[in-house]
Amino acid sequence: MAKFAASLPHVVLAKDNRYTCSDQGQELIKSDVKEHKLNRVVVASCSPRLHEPTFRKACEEAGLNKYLFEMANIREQCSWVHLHDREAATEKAKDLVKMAVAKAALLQPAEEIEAPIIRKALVIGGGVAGIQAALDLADTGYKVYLVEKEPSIGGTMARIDKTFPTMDCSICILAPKMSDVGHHPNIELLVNSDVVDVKGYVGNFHVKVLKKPRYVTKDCSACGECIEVCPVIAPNEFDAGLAIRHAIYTPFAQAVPSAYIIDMGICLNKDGVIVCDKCMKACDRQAINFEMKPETVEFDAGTIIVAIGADIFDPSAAPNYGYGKYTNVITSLEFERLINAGGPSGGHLIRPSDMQIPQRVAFIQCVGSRSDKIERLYCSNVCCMNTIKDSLLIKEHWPETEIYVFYVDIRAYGKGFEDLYKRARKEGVKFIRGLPAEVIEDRKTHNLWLIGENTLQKKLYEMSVDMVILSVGLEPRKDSEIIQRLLTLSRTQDGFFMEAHPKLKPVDAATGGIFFAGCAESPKDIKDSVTQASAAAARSGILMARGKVTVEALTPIAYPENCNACGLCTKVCPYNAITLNKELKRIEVIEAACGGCGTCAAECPFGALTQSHFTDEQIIAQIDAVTEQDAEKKVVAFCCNWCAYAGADFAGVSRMQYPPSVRIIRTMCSGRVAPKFVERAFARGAAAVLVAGCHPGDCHYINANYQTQKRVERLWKKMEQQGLNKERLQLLWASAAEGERFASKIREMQAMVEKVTLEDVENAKKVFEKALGGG
Amino acid sequence: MSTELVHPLSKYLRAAMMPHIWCSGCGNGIILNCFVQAIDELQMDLNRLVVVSGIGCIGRVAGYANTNSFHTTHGRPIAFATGVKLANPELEVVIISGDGDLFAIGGNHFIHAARRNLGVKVICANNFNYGMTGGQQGPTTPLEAFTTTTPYGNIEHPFNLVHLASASGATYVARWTTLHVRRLTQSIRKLLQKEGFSFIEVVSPCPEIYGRQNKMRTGLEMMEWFRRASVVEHFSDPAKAEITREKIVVGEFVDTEKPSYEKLLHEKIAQVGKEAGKWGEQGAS
Amino acid sequence: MTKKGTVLEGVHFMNGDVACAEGAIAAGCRFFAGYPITPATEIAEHLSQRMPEIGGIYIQMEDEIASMAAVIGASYAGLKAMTATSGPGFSLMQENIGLAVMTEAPCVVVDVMRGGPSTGQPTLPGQQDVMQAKWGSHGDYEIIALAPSSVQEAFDLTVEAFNLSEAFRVPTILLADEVVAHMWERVVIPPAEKIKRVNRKKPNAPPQEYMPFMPDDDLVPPMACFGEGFSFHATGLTHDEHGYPQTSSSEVQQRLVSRLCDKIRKNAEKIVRVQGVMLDDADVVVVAYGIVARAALSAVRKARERGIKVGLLRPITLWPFPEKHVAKIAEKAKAIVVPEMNCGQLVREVERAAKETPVVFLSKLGEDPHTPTEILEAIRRNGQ
Amino acid sequence: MPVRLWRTPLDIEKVKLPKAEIHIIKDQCNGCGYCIQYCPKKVLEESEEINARGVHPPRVVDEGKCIVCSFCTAVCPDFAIFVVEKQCEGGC
Repeated sequence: MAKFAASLPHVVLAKDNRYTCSDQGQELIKSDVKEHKLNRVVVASCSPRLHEPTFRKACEEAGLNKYLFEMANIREQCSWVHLHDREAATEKAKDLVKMAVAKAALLQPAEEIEAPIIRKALVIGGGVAGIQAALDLADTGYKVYLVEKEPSIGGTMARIDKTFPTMDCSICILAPKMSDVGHHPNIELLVNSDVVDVKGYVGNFHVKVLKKPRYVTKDCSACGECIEVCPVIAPNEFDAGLAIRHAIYTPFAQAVPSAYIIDMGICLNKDGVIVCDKCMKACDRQAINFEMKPETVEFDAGTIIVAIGADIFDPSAAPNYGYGKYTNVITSLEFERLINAGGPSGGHLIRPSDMQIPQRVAFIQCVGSRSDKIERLYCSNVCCMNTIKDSLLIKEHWPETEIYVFYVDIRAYGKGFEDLYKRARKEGVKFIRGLPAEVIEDRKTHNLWLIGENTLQKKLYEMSVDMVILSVGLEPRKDSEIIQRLLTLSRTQDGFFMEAHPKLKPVDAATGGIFFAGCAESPKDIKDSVTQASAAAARSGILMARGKVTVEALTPIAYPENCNACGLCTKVCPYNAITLNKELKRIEVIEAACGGCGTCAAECPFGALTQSHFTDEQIIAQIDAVTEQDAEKKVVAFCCNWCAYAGADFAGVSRMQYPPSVRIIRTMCSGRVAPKFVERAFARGAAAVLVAGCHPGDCHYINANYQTQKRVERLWKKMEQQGLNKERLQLLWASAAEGERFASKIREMQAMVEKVTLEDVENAKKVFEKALGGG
Repeated sequence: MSTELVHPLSKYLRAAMMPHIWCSGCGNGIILNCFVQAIDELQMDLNRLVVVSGIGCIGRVAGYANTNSFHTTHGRPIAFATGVKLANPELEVVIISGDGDLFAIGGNHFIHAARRNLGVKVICANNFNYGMTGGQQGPTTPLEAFTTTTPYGNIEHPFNLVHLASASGATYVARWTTLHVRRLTQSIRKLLQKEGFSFIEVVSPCPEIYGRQNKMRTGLEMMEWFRRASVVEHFSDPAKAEITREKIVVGEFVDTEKPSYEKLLHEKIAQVGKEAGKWGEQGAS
Repeated sequence: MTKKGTVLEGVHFMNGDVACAEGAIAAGCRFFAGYPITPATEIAEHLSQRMPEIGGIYIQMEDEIASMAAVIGASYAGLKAMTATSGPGFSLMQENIGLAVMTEAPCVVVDVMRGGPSTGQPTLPGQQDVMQAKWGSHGDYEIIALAPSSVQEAFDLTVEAFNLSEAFRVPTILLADEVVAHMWERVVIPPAEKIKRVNRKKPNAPPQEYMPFMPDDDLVPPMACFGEGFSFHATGLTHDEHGYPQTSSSEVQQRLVSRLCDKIRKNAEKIVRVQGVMLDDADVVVVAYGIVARAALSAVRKARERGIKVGLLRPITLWPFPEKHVAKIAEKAKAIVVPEMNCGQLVREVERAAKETPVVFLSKLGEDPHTPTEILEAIRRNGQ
Repeated sequence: MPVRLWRTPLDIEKVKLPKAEIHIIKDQCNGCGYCIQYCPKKVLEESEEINARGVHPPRVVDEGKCIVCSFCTAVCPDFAIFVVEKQCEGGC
């Protein structure tokens, strides 16, 4: 590789080196820059999304403007995805380096502009993670808006009886934090509220929150008189439906805020007609107000922490365990409410069928985890330890109870976990490897038969217990998609939010100024949630403390001499950062407002605009480099930095294999891809061209990728008119999570490329030869 | 068995006058029901209460309420009540009458009592027409509505009563329909506790007379219209609260305080009396 | 102008309107509702000053209809109440005067008569409302009307009007005329304790047994007022003794309406008052009322000087009409002369009562009242 | 909370909901039907019988369903229906 690189024009020094990202590696770069007076640096290694900042820093320290650095992604997008075709992989790597060098030759130094950061934070979700993050930020002195969709903060932790491995009372340790939130001068608590709109960018978000009416005013003293008289009842969500609540209720004793709320879904008073006024009559403080309407609260925030938590798997999706059919089959969450002294049974573990204390109890693990049958491939992390904790709770109260735990593997990975596991075994809890194939109820006794295979003893078992507890897993919130869309985030295939980097940026979102805490990012226990929350708080605190954010120098460069003031660019700019000065017949760019997508440059028909660091010349140089040899065998791919390119990286990280014919040119946004780039690729004989970006609506630059679509469609039309096979130009929407989607698209295109004849290539060359001018 | 049944509110009604003369589905009975309910909730001293009514179906209400009551000539209940209230300010004087009585023939008395802020309370049953005389057009008949005197559709613009009341200076103005019985009862309680001139418009079904001429043959159809069209909006602009087929804005429009006419009058009397020297035993107050 | 106490005791020089207002106060009136109209306005003006001084209510209503209604309301709330107006306003009051009759609300209506019909002659005298006073409202009823012919009488008869209305629970009308109203004369107001005041009968039955329209032997029901613990109903509809509407019972209509008439007719003796001058040997009798009677009196005196046997009969009570007195003088008199400031109203009642005795009518319209000479002339023509 | 609430709550027996005693003064009813239409629990229906005023008074379908909101009492123009809460010690 190094040898090949050295042979390239402009290259004066090429070195082979392991771990260039390490300190030594960086030192090497610095010294070489100084020693050889280098004015450009190219590193061929991993993805720029991972280490570009590292190397840019090194260059800067060596006195080289960081915009004079370029990277060739020969790992995620080459070696890792062509594991079984070393030769082709090597050829591709050469191309990638050649492209990088070609671009590097044309790089220009640039200065970054700075934007101020609003010193206020939005925390979405009031579970333990949201609570911790909010308190940390508020204690640091930042104003925090904590938005919770339920009537009270507390989340899932508030519903759990004891925590593992320490066995302390969950609500007892949470309640003080909850009331701290309620009283904190820096925290504005918005419960029963949804985030409905977020505009802006890192440091300058504008947020709209819809506050749903409570129908109970602040005057409520939570005396409870109204509940006494309310004639409408429903199962209480907080108690997992094991206890009732009234239409007017408080979710639970320690709720914050403690004010009551009316469930209009079941209240008798509809259409503004008060049919039943018992609560109104019972309330001395006249705190009940059926005229309350939803209100929209608007505010600005510099950073956002997403802590929306996780849903609990509904085991009726796994019918073989009879949940929802057999009353004595309960979930681990229902267990928590049963064993909780404040719960519906006053802390007595009773089986619903006859309210008797069970003698034989079975726990079934991995219900909703690690199963392809129900498409929950991941491990939910908390279930093993939760079951162990629960089994010990039973032993504590009813030592005689026989307890069987059916598991796949016991994962006691955390601090103090193994001790707890051992204790359970010592207490006589029986662990049987191998989940039951099914659970069958005895109609008369309502006892439950478990049938399955003990995979250690290679023996079938068939046993009857009084009660079965399904150790249910965690899954992404149903409304994750909404938050994803509002904040332009990406999610893993499991559906949990994806961090900017799994190792080095575990709480940052790819989108600047947004961070994750708790189960929103992946299933985790209370301790990890709190840890991550504090981390997220710290990360967003860093941004706000600095008070300003530097915007990458990716803004447009204008050539007024070419501009004839047509105003097309002003129309496509998603940020209205370009205005048309009618008097002076030219355009003006507001750099601070510019998001850096470059779609204006792609739109300009007169070459009066280009994007700094992604200039036409640079991109054309890359195209030319790709098409120098065997163009007719290659696919030129333009991928946007945030989705498609990240998706390709993800394919690499997951070692998804695809044909080596593709050469990826990175642009910030697919909206940067000017028709002339595509035309030039064909004019130089490329077999096919791929333009790939974020899904419509998920564009990192609001809506710039709608321009991409328009332009590609125009090209298709042209190709059809000219009798070309429009299949040769492909458009792909792939999110950062959709590595497989990217890979399969390449496979599909490869099949098509093999059918492309030399004649086809020549026709295309003719049609587009005009595109050869310039560059 | 049913004959011995005693309705909890029957003590507020004159047994001899029951059952009332109103048609099936007529809202007047509901208004009476809410009124006595409010009195019951407030535990009002019936001896201090005077119910005054005018002419029209609802005019009979004075005879039904088991309290001091007077059934005046057409349009004059407010004028009569003025005499009662000034002569004995201790009395709580409530005028319950119809839209024609209060706003056509009696309109002048209404606006002037409101202007003076006389401390009487007015509850108007608005049934959009003259029911007692067989369904003629009145001051609240909607445009295009059919009545026995607008056989081709009404071309007169109706009064927006809550707007009229607030513009005239009423210190409490509310509108409800007979479907909003709870709020109406609460509203009447409030009305009875105000010092100044207070007004509640009750949009009330008149299926037999008005409804059948306007494609709403039963009380239920009219009540369903109220349910469909009503929007509860407190303290919205009364000027924008015209009643239409599509929308009936209900709620409180005005709730302010200013000294009542009788209060100011008796203050003056006290002041003048002091200057003139003590008067004799025949003093009014 | 006031001294201690409410009654303006002593000797005064005042006009008829003021005397009427002071009479009301002396009678115990503590409520006045009215509307400005010439020539009765001074009554309102004076009471707007006096009522507050004595703890009474003065209110100017939006019109005469409201004034009359308010007066009935005040009466039912327990106060002696009055309104004052002139022809046009009197017409507006008629419907509610009917209501006062039907609900037997004691009250006084002052009508200072001016020239009509319609707006007519606001500043000139007339006697054109005599029949309106009797028949002005619809339906059958009896009413009491008094006609003062001096400022002193404006005082005395206002007190009398209140006493009669209280005694018989009937609206009583003071039919004054513009001259009496605006004429200034000496008025002597006796000490308060010397002034006779009648108050409405109060029920002695317990509230639960009380029937608001059940009459005593004098056909007048005792009257409870709002707030006195008697919860009762009153209505303008035909009603039974409970006050409950009986709109389709001929028997109740018969009983009620005839009683409303009879309580006045059968008590006429107690109500009717006349002034007779030199009637014993009179061949000619002048029957005159109000200001005209003043001219008639001096005409009678002049005629006597000339030796004509002439006398004067002055009805003080116009309604109920003093027919017995007229019938009595008609037996001896050869002729009866009736001067009126109208086209002939009370004269018809005189003719009815006088039977065969010829009645000469002397009409005067649109200027000052009859002069003594005019009346003397008529006496001489009929005196031979 | 997405987990389906399918169980009969364990404390359903313990909750004391008001027990109703519905009284209909049949001959006072004028048959407007408001009580039937606006009963949130659909406890009433029109009966076959014809009362003194010549209309069909309401009939109780299921007194057990009544939760004593008393809207029928409040909306009746004829004072012909009222509901009292059964007072009984312990659950009834």
